[in-house]
This record gives sequence, C-alpha cells and structure tokens, in this order.
Amino acid sequence: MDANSALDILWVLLAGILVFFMQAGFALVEAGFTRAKNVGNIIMKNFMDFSLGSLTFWIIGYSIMYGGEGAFFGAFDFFYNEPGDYHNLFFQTVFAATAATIVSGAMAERTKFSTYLIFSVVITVVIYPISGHWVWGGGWLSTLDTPFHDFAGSTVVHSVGGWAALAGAWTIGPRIGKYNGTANAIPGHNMVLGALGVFILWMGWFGFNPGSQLAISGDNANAVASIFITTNLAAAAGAIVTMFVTWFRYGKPDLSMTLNGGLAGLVGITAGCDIVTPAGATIIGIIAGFVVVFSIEFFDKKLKVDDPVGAISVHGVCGAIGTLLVGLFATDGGLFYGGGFALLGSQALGVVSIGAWAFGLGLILFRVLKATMGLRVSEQEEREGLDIHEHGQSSYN
Amino acid sequence: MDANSALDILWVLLAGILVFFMQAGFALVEAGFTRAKNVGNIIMKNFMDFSLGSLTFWIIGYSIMYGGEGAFFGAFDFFYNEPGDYHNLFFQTVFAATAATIVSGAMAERTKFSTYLIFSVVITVVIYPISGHWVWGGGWLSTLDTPFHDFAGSTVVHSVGGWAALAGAWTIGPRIGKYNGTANAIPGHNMVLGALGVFILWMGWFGFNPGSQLAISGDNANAVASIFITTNLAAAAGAIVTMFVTWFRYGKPDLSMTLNGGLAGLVGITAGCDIVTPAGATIIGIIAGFVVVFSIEFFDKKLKVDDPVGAISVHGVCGAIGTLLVGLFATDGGLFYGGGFALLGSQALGVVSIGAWAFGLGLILFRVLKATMGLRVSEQEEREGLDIHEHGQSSYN
Amino acid sequence: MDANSALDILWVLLAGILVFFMQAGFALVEAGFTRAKNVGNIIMKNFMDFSLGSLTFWIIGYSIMYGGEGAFFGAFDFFYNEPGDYHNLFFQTVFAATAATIVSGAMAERTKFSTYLIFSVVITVVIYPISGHWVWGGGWLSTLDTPFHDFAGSTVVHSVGGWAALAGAWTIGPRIGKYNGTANAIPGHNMVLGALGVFILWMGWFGFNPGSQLAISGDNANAVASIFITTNLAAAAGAIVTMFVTWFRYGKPDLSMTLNGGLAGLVGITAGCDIVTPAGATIIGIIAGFVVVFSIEFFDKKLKVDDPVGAISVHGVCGAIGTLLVGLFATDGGLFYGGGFALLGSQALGVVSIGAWAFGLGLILFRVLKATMGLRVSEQEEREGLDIHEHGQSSYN
Amino acid sequence: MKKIEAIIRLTRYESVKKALEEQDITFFSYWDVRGVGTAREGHLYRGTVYDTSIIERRLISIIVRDENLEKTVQALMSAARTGEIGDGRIFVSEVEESYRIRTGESGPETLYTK
Amino acid sequence: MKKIEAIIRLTRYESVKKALEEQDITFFSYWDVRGVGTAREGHLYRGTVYDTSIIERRLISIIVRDENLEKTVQALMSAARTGEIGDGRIFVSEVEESYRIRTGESGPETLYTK
Amino acid sequence: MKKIEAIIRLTRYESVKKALEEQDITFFSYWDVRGVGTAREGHLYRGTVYDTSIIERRLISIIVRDENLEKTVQALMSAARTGEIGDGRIFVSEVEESYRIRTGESGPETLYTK
Ligand SMILES: Nc1ncnc2c1ncn2[C@@H]1O[C@H](COP(=O)(O)OP(=O)(O)O)[C@@H](O)[C@H]1O
Ligand SMILES: Nc1ncnc2c1ncn2[C@@H]1O[C@H](COP(=O)(O)OP(=O)(O)O)[C@@H](O)[C@H]1O
Ligand SMILES: Nc1ncnc2c1ncn2[C@@H]1O[C@H](COP(=O)(O)OP(=O)(O)O)[C@@H](O)[C@H]1O
Repeated sequence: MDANSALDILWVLLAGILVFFMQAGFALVEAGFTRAKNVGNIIMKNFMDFSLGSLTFWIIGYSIMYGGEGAFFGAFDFFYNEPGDYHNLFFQTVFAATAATIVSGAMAERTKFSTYLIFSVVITVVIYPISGHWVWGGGWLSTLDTPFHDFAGSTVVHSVGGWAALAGAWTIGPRIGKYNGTANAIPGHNMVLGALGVFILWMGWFGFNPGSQLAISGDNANAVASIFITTNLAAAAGAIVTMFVTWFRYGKPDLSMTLNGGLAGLVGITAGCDIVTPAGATIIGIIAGFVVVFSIEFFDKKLKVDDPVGAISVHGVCGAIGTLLVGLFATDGGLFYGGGFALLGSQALGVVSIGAWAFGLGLILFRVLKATMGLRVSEQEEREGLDIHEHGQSSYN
Repeated sequence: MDANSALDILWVLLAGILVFFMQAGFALVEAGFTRAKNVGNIIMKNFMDFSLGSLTFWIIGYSIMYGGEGAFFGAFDFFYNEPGDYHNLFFQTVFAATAATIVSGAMAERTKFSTYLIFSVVITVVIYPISGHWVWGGGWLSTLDTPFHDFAGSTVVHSVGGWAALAGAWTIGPRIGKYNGTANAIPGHNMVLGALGVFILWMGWFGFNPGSQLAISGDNANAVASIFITTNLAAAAGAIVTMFVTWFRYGKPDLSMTLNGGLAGLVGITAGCDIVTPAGATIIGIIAGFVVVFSIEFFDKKLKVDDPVGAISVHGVCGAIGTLLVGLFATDGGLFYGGGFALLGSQALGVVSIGAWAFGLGLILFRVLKATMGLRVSEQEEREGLDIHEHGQSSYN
Repeated sequence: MDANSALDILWVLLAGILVFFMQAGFALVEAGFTRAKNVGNIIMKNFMDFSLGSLTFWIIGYSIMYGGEGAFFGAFDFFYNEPGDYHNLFFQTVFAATAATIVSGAMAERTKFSTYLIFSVVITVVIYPISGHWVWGGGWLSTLDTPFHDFAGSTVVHSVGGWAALAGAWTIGPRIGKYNGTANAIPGHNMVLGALGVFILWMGWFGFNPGSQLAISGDNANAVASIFITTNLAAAAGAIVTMFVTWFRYGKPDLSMTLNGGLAGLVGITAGCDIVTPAGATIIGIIAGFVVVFSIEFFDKKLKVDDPVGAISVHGVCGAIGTLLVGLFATDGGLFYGGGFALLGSQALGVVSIGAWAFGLGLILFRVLKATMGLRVSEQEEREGLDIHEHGQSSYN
Repeated sequence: MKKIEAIIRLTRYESVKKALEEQDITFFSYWDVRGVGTAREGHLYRGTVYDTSIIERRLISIIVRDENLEKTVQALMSAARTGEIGDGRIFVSEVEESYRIRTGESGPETLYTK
Repeated sequence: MKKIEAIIRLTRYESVKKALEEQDITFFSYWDVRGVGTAREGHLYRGTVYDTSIIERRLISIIVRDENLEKTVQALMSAARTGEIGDGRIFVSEVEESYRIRTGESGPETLYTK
Repeated sequence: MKKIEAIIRLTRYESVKKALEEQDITFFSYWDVRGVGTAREGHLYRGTVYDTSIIERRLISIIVRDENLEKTVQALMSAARTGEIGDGRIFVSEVEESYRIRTGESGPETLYTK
C-alpha cells in the first residue's frame, strides 16, 4: 500500500476516534441538563447504546447501509468481514451510534431502561441505516439528477435522531411537573458537566465533518482543512448569536441555551461544510443559533413536547435548516451562487422524505413499544428517580 | 526520511497521546468509585505516578526494558538519549505509567501517600520493565519456539498491574467498615466521574492496542484498522454481557459493574487484538464480561480482598484470561484454528511466570514497606479522610 | 499534492484539535479553583472567548499577525480567505484564543460579563497578534541578529496572557474577603474538575508544542518526537518539584499547587522545547516548578494581587523564565553550550519588550473599561454569586 | 407560638407546599435529612445489598401562631400521606419568642401571613 | 437554657459570626436550609422563569445560658440585618438539659465559654 | 415526649447508630452540620492556613418517650465519646405532640418501636 492510502486510512481512523468520544459528550450534556436522581440511568443508556450499536451495526447495520446499490436498501449480509475496509466499518459504526443517543436525550428522566435498549437497537440497525443508504450508500437520493447533498449528516444522522426523538418525546409525554397549565422549568443539575460535554462534542465534530471526506491525501488535504474552518466558524457563530438572542429576549445570557447554540451551529454546518465558504458557514451558524432559541421555545411552550436537552431543536430542526441552506450557500449549485433552484429542490426533497421516514417509523416503533412492554416508568419511579429504581443505587453518594 | 517513516512516527506519537490521556481516565474511575473524602489524594497519586513514571522511565526504566537482548534483563544505561527513537520512548513511557496506576486503584482510601510514591517508582522502573523485557524487549518469552504472544499488554501491562494490586490490597487489608462478618457496600461517590473515566479509557485503548503495531505505513494500515474493530467489539461485548449478568444475578443492571465490564473486554482483547477475527474478539469480550462479575464477587466476598475499583479482576484476571484465549482464538496458531496446543502452552507459561513475578515481587515490596515506613494511614486519618490528613484540605468546598 | 505535504497538513490539523481541547482544560481548572456560585459564569466566559476569538481572529486577527512583513504589524485584510492555508488559520486561531482565557482565570469571580466580552476581543485581535507578529510574523524580534527564540509561545502566548492578567487582576482588585490585613484562603470548590482540566491541558500541550513545528514530514518527524519528550519531562519535573516544595514548606503536599506545578513546567518548556535536550528540559521544568510556588506566594501575600487560579505566576512568570532559560540551555546558541550571551540577550529583550507591551496595553484597556462601562460587578452580585446575577440561575441544582 | 417539624418523603414536598399555601401558610424553611425507621429501601452496589434503612427525607420547619397549629398539622398530614410505610412524622413543640430580623419586631405578629 | 435558631441570608454569615465572637459566643452549629417566604428571587432556565420564592439560607443554632439570651439575639439581629425583604427570623425556645459528650458533664455550665 | 439533639463527629456515626439499635432506638433522623467550637482543624490551601474552627459534624435528632430519655442519652454519650476536644453536645427539650403521618395517630405511642 502506498503512503497516500495509509494516510487516508490513518485519517479515517483518527476521525473515528474523535466521533467515538462524542458519545462521552452526549452523555455529559444529557446528564448535566437533567436531575441528579436520574444521572446513572442516563450514563447507562449512553454507554449501552454505543455498546449495542457497535455490535449490531457490525452484525447487520453496515450491510443494510452500504452493502449494495439498491434504491432503498443495501444488502442483508451478516457479520461484516472485509479486512481491507475495516477503517470504514469503524468510522460508520461510531456514526451510527449517534442517532440513538440523540433520542435518549429527548426522552430522558422517564423512559424504561429495558424498552430503551430495544428501540436503541432498532434505530441503529433499521431506521438510521436505511435512510442513510438513500444518501450515502448509493440509494435513490444520491442518484437524483441533482443529487441530495448531505456531506456529513445534518439530515442523515442528526435530523434522523431529532425526528425520532420528537416521535419519542411526544409519545411518552412530559415529565411529571413539567406542565401544569404553563411550562415549568426543571433546571439541569450540573452545568459544568453540560459545558464539558459541549466542548467534547465540538472537538468530536472535527472528526465528524472533516473525517467524512474519508481521505486526506492529495487535494483532500486542503478540502479537509477548509472543513475545519467552516465547522469551527459555524459553531462559534451559533454560540454567539444564541447568547445574544437569549440576552435580549430574557434579559440575561442563558448558559444552557448558549451551549445548545454552539451545537446548533455545528449541526447546521454539517451538511454543507465541504461546499460553503467561511463566510457562508458563518451565516449558516448565525441562522442556526437564531433558530434554535425559538425552536426550543416553540416545542417547549407551544407544542408542550418535553425535551430536557433540546435535542429535537438542535438536531432535528437545525439539521433540517442546515441541509436546506446548502441549497442557498453551496458555492457549487447554491441559489446565491447562481445555481438556481435545482439543488434547493433536492435538498427539500431529502429533508422531507428522510424526516417523514424517521418520524413515521419512530412513531410506529414507540407506539408499539408503549402498547406492549411499556415505554414509561411508573409515577413513583419517576418521582424517586430512575437510578434507585432501575439500577438500585444513587449515582452521587 | 520518506513519507512512510514519518507516517509511522506520527502514528506512534498520536497513539501515545491517547494512552497518555488514559491517565485521566484511570484517575476519574478511581475517584468516582471511592468516597469524596479521599478524592484529592486519589487525584494526587495518579498525577504523581505519571510524573514520577515519566522521569524515572526515561532515567532508567526504558533501558532496562529495551536496552539489550539479555534473556531476563535489558541494560543499565541512564538518561536515555537516542534522538531517532524518541517516539518509541514516548510511547513506552505512557505505557509504563499504567501499571502503577492500576495498583493505586486497588489500594485506594487507606494507603500512605509517601509510601505510595515509593512503590509507584519501584513498579515503574523495576517490576514492569523486567517482565516487559521478557516479552517485548527480546527476553526469554519472546525467544521460545512458539513465542508467547501478548500484542499490546494484557499480561505485560494489565496483569502485572493487577497482580501487584492483589499483593498490595491483600497486604494492606480492607478499608475500615468493609467487612464485619459479611462484605459491606461502600458506594462510590460519583458515578458520572466513573463513567467519564471509562469513556476516556475506551478512547485511549484506540491508542493502546492499534498503536502497539508501532507503524501504519504499508500493510500496517489494514492491520491497524482491524485492531480498531477487534478492540471495539470486545469492549462492547464485555459491557453488554456484564450488564445482563448483573441484571439476572442481582435483579437490576449494575452501573459500576457494567463500566468494569467494558474495561474487562478491553483488557481481555489487548493480547490478541492483532490476531483474532472480529467474531473471535466478540467472544473474548463476552468471556471477559462474564468472568469479571464472578471474579469481583470472588475477591470481594470469598477472599475478602478489598479492591474498591475492581482493578484486580479487571486487569489481573481478565488480562490473564485474555492472554490465554489467544491460544484458542489466534487465527495463526490458535487451537480453534487448527494450531494445536503449542501456542496455548506458551501463553500459559507467560501468564504464570509473569504473574508469579509481579505478585511475588509485589508481595516482597509491600511487606518490606509495611515493616519499614508503614503502608497504611492511621485509623483516624482513614475515618476522617485522606484529603484532610495527607493534604490538609478537602477537595469539595 | 504529495504525501509529505498532506502529512504536514494532517499534523497541523490534529495538533490544532488538541490545542482546541485545551479550552476545556482551562475552563475546568478555572471552574474547579473557584467557588460553586460563579461556575456558570466561568464556563460561559471560556465558551465565549473561544467563540468570539474564532470569529474575530478569522475576520482580522490573523491578518494583523501574519498578513505582512512589517516590523511591528502585519496587514489589515478582513475575512481571511486563502484556501491553501486554512490549516494554518485553524492552528493559529486555537492558539489565539488561549491568551484571553488566561486573563479570565486571574479575574474570576468578580468581573462583569459584558465587559469581559469586550476585553476578550481586544486581547485576541489587538494585543496578542501584534506582539505575536514581532516574533512569528516576521516582525522586528525575528529579524534581530540573533533572533529571539520562542518556539511555541512561552512569551508570545503565555506571558502575554499572564501580564495582561496581572494588569487586570491589579486593576479590578481582590475578591471580597480575600484580604483583611493578611491573605485569606478561598478554597476552590472542586479539585477533581481542576485535576481533569490539568490532564486535558497536558494532553493539549502535545499539540501546542510539537504542533508548532508545523510539519512532520522528513526530518521534522524526529524533531517533533523530540519535542514530545522535552515537553513531557518538563511537565513531570515541574509537578514533582512543586509537590516537594509545598510539602517541605507547608508540611503537606498541596494538590492545587502541584497541579499548577505541572502547568508551570509546560509553560516553561514551551519556548525552548525544540532546542534543548531531555536533560535540559528536565532542569527547566525543575526551575519552573520551584519558581511557581514562590511566585504565587509573592503575588498573593506580598503584592496582594488576587489571582484565584495562579494564572499570573504560571503563565506570566514561568513563561518569562522559560524564555530566558532558552538563552542558557539551547543546544544551539545557549550560554551553557558555549553560545555566549547573544541569545540570552535577545531572549531578555523579547521578554521585556513583549511584557511591557502586554502589561501596558492591558493596563490602559482595563483602566478605560473601568472608567467607562465598569469592570466589576456590584458587591451584592459578588457575594451572592455571578451565576444568579449575571445569568439568572445557579449551575448546580 | 408553636414549632411544627414535619419529616416527609422528598417526593411529597410539592403537594405539601401547595397544601400549606392553600392554608395561607407561606412561610417556612426546609432542608434534606436522612431518616432511619421501619421503612426499608433495597440498594445495590457491585452486587452487595446495603443501606436498607436510611431514606432521604425532607424536614419542614414551620413556626406558627397557636391558632394556626391545627390547620397546619392537618394540611401537612393529608398532603404528605401515601399510606405506605415510611410516610414520616410531625412533631410539635413550644416556641417562646420570635423576631423578624428586618424590622426587629418580636412576638406572634411576626408570623402574620399578611 | 435557651435554644436560638436564626435563619439568615447566606451572605450575612461572616458578619454574624464575627458579631457573635465579639459577644464571646463561640459555640454554635449551622447548616444550609431553603426558606420559603415573602422574598422573591427571579431565576431563569432556558427561557422559563421559575422558583421565585425559595431562597438559600443558613440556619444557625445556638444553645445559650439564660443570661446570655439577650445579647446573643441582639448580636444576631444587628449583624444579619440588611433592611431588605428576606432578612429572616430568630426563634427562641426552651432547652431542658445539655450534656458535653467529651466529659459527660451536664447542665448550663457545659455552655460556658471559658 | 423529649427531643434529643446530639451533635457528634461524623466519624462516630456508625458506632452511635449501633449503640442506639442496641437500645431499641431504631427511629431517628440526621443531617450534616458544621460546628463552631473549641476544636480546631488546620486546613491549608495554596499555602494559606484557614478555617480553623469549622468542623463537619452530624446532627442526630431523636424524639423519644420520656421513659426512654435516659437510656438514649447514655447510649449516645458513650458511643460518641473519644475523649478528644470536639466530641460535641447533646441537648434535650420538650415535645408537645407527635403524629404519625401514615396513620394519623398522635401521642407518645407513635414513638413505639414496632
Ligand atoms: N422518634 C423519631 N425521632 C426522629 N425522627 C423520627 C422518629 N420516628 C420517625 N422519624 C422519622 O420519620 C421517618 C419515617 O418513619 P417510618 O417508621 O419509616 O415510617 P412510618 O411513620 O410510616 O411508620 C423516619 O425515617 C425518620 O426520619
Ligand atoms: N414561620 C416561619 N417558620 C419557619 N421559617 C420561617 C418562618 N417565617 C420565616 N421563615 C424563614 O425566614 C425567611 C425570611 O422570611 P421573609 O419573609 O422572606 O423575610 P422578612 O423576614 O424580611 O419578611 C424565610 O425564607 C424562611 O426561611
Ligand atoms: N452552645 C452550643 N450551641 C450549639 N452547638 C454547640 C454549642 N456548643 C457546642 N456545640 C456544637 O458541639 C460541637 C463540639 O463542641 P467543642 O467545644 O468543639 O467540643 P467539646 O464539646 O469536646 O468541648 C461544636 O462544634 C458545635 O457544633
């Protein structure tokens, strides 16, 4: 193998490590934004969805997503075993585990652990890889005349997680005490954990986005470097804008929302990070940082869908917006760069069809689970905490 | 230097960074699984064993381990200074610091700080490098007809730490209140810290195992990628199995044990990560995840050796088991792949001889320290906390 | 692009990621060493100075620092946009954000958030890039007969931050209750956070120093590996020495000072990490670990400048000392290696001129802000905590 | 004046607070305590069962004028009750004097709820 | 003997401690409580205002001999006062017996401040 | 009925609990407090000595029927004693009424131990 090939493999593996570590980031954000009595359960769910995801994605998920060129579906080969391609298997595995983790956040503090394990597996080996196949595995969205462009997964990963999270949070209902007439605040128990989680996620995104180039040799090097810049600027812009919006709107800059703002910028830029300029990335970040505040309020106060960590808004809404904005800001094909409406149309088609898939299947899944084994812990368990009841101990002693 | 050589050096250095960060992981696991009154002492010990280890391994340890081809011993050259080999020095240094850290966990909450500093140095520059030399430095275990195979250190690093930990925990005796007739639970004070530590360790293992290839150019790239997969699958399998075992056994899935389970899988696969298939790795992880639960119970309840973090079982026992399983699952020479018993015999010989070395020397060391400067803090110090007494302040204020 | 060029870009980007993560390290150290009532504010400041820094350094800072060869100043080109150079932009951006962060620590627990945002931007786009240009951008200190040598920024980054921090902490005055006649202790609220922060910073330094080689192909590989060793040894030596100094001086080994000691070693070696031997690095670390204790005491007890995290001593003083020691220990030009006084003279000139610049401009900046929008929160806000007053909520619930 | 100390389940606090408000009892202090009693909670750590009788509870301390004693106790009692073992206790004792720090006033009037 | 329980602002603790020391009251215990009363604090989390009446306070518990009651209450009152709503209360009640664990002594003398 | 409040060393809690159990006193509540007294603890932070008189203690609150007062105090006293300065105090005061929330019963019988 020549040096360039080895270099590419090295880069994919390193990026995979960074994306792996995002699991810790998600776990910390979710733990920090919820109450101390449920924190062990949250950690356990995050730990398990990566573990189960790793195993099941290897067993079947990877094949469904990348195993063939069908319009809707890859192939059904069990126990992937292709020595020359293990770096890709690794990179795709750590990606796959992300979608389930997003759902975990939106349904935190009230979901039955055993049920969670089941839907975590279903998301990782059914919902995510099938729609993923449409875009990245050679499926119908990638063979459109103007192919749908989602470079690193604003829609394929984040929106899928976000819309499934919406289906879940809606089906399971709000936490006790969250709504009595109006929306109440249920403050997260540890903002330092939340902030550390966001720093880890931001770092992980330097694997998530530039790693999706899947190579760094030759001209890929400059492309990768450019993605670092667009990713970082969008995150920074998102954080800054959210801070100022909350400042003007609530009178004070809100910490947990600002943290969400950085993530919103990151999710927003993920689809187009390879194809926008630094200025375009900054504008996408600004838009995401703006949208996320109103989206969180909308779901929380209007729709009364209880999402403790803001996962639906950050991943679902900002993922969708970011994907659509590619149609405007793409230097190659974007409306603002003279590319007309073709790309924007494909983007909209992709956002809607994948959104419908993830939300639809999510809804069916959660309704079935609710009717069969039950989705929610008992009232007493919820009040006294999932740690004591699901795991027999408290996490802080 | 050509691109391939530079690439290899880059990879070794990056893997070294990941292994370095495992120090933070060990510190967090140990801190989280123990009580708040001792947490500063734990941090200090971990911080110091890396610092002292870095200095002393450079001064003499590296030379003992890699400085010559003797059967039992390398060489005695002080202040290693070989500019073209600094990447290896770095990688080996971060490895060396691991063994002492493992001991720290098993003896937590009752060990005198000054004594700890001394045995931490002895482990790093005497116990670890000598048995390490046998396997990796050209010593007798590497020159057997069928050489002992321990790719990244299930035995060389983890078991050595684990058996020394057993010698230490046994010599020092249990914490006050741990046993009165039966074994009592002394819950760790912060499971989030413990879980973050395990995520960091898991990430670090992507340096520990694939980094031990010591190269990534040419065909090494695929070998490294394969090690990522085997490492990750074994960890995932270990975590999942431990969770279900505790669930069936105790009625609820136990968080801190499940975290141990992931580590057990990682320790177990370390010896054979380069030479087993993904399926083989999964089975090794399953076995390790199973064994670790019963091993922890056995040491805790039967032998009444008080090991707050499970270090003996995770590193000692699972390290030994993982090394033996190479004799069964190695695609090249393993019993299940038609290789006969030769490799299994070498594996057993290595496990036993290194185990005897580490446990024996550990026992002598701890007995001598106990008889001379004292191993344990006073009862009052232990009751009121090592933070106040050893360092004059509490860690949470 | 050939493999070597891609390799260099990869290395710069990876090092940049490590330096990025240092932001989390700084945030944790600062949070851990201060009180729980201000922790959200601290997180918010750290999160914002990276976000604002990323945006503004791209907009103008990078051009001021690297945009031209003037003696004092680069150029004034807005919105940097040079596709082949984005990896450098990324690396320099993450560096730039460090200086402002250092100031944040020294002024913690009493600074107005809105004012902080302003001076954070001024430091990042005015103070830091101008003096940075003198050394790294082709300015006057780099064109001396014997050029000033500051490889990775002991002076350019750390001292600039440290002296600006001194100007700030002095201008704003001590926290309420810190001095009444003598100096009182205001213990940090969480040493685990502080220690995790230091582990992260130590790791980040493996990007900070070796990454400043800006390449890894060809002979750079060995140079980079050597910098790993010097960096690590200096850190280890600093930590060990500080521990023993506090042990002898106060009767017990002080945890938070020892953590500072590791950082002192790292800051000290940053200037000369490429040009000293491992033994030289160890001695520099020893000196830094020694100096930092007395420096902290001096600022705290003699000058009565209240610096909760020790930023002035760690970054300002140890940065200066480390830069001067290059004049003694540089294998090429150092006094102890027969190079005479020329280099030592240049080092002193650089330390003094950049120190005067950073302290002077910092002082003007803080005085102006104090006189206009106000630098400090009200007494009630300080007593009840910045989290409640600046952000409307507490961080731990 | 009487001091009422109620040791209740953490999870009943919200209901108790509302019940007290309905009786115009809008002044009180509380903190978290651990209760040892007949109630048992099975905890589990690394396979070992432990700590079965120590339960997290909230202690509510209310000082009331004598005439409000009855209704306060009643409100507490009904709002804190679940009927399961471990509901807790209410203790009443005499308070001799009460001062309002802000104004320096003393006597039962300082307990007025406006 | 009397038991004095003062519920004060967290931020007045240092002054109160000093005032008590000046009166030679150097023995007491304290812990943090949450107070519900007329004082209001506006908190904000993710755009939602909440928790407006629960304030962090410190409860200081001092047992004194009868002759020291007056000066202790005065010291507490003046050091804890800010004049703003939310300064807190002082409650006084009777204590029947006091033991010093170390020596086993009982009676008001155990409260001596040397 | 009497209320016994014992302020003990954190480190004596386990012994005290056992001693109480031996006297069939299996109902009580406790929480952690900080005690200011003659005991001194030298703390050190970054080279500065501080906080010398504030010690972490546990407050145990037990309400007992009058006939159990003596044995409870004795049990507490002997189990909590180390003989070193800082062992703490026990205070006894009168309780007028006691209710068991679960059943609504009142009176000393609610303090029965089984
Ligand atoms: N005599 C007592 N003194 C102090 N606290 C008590 C006493 N009796 C009960 N308690 C408190 O009340 C709680 C509830 O009592 P428990 O026996 O568990 O339930 P129940 O009142 O339903 O029988 C205990 O956990 C303890 O905190
Ligand atoms: N009747 C009471 N019983 C117990 N605690 C009380 C009572 N009244 C007041 N407090 C405590 O005193 C605090 C201060 O009371 P508040 O009404 O806010 O201020 P002010 O005394 O200035 O009117 C309350 O938060 C509460 O902790
Ligand atoms: N008058 C008091 N009021 C309230 N608490 C007290 C009083 N006297 C002592 N205490 C508590 O008892 C603890 C022990 O008292 P101390 O003087 O240190 O020891 P000793 O009782 O051995 O002389 C103090 O820290 C404090 O918590």
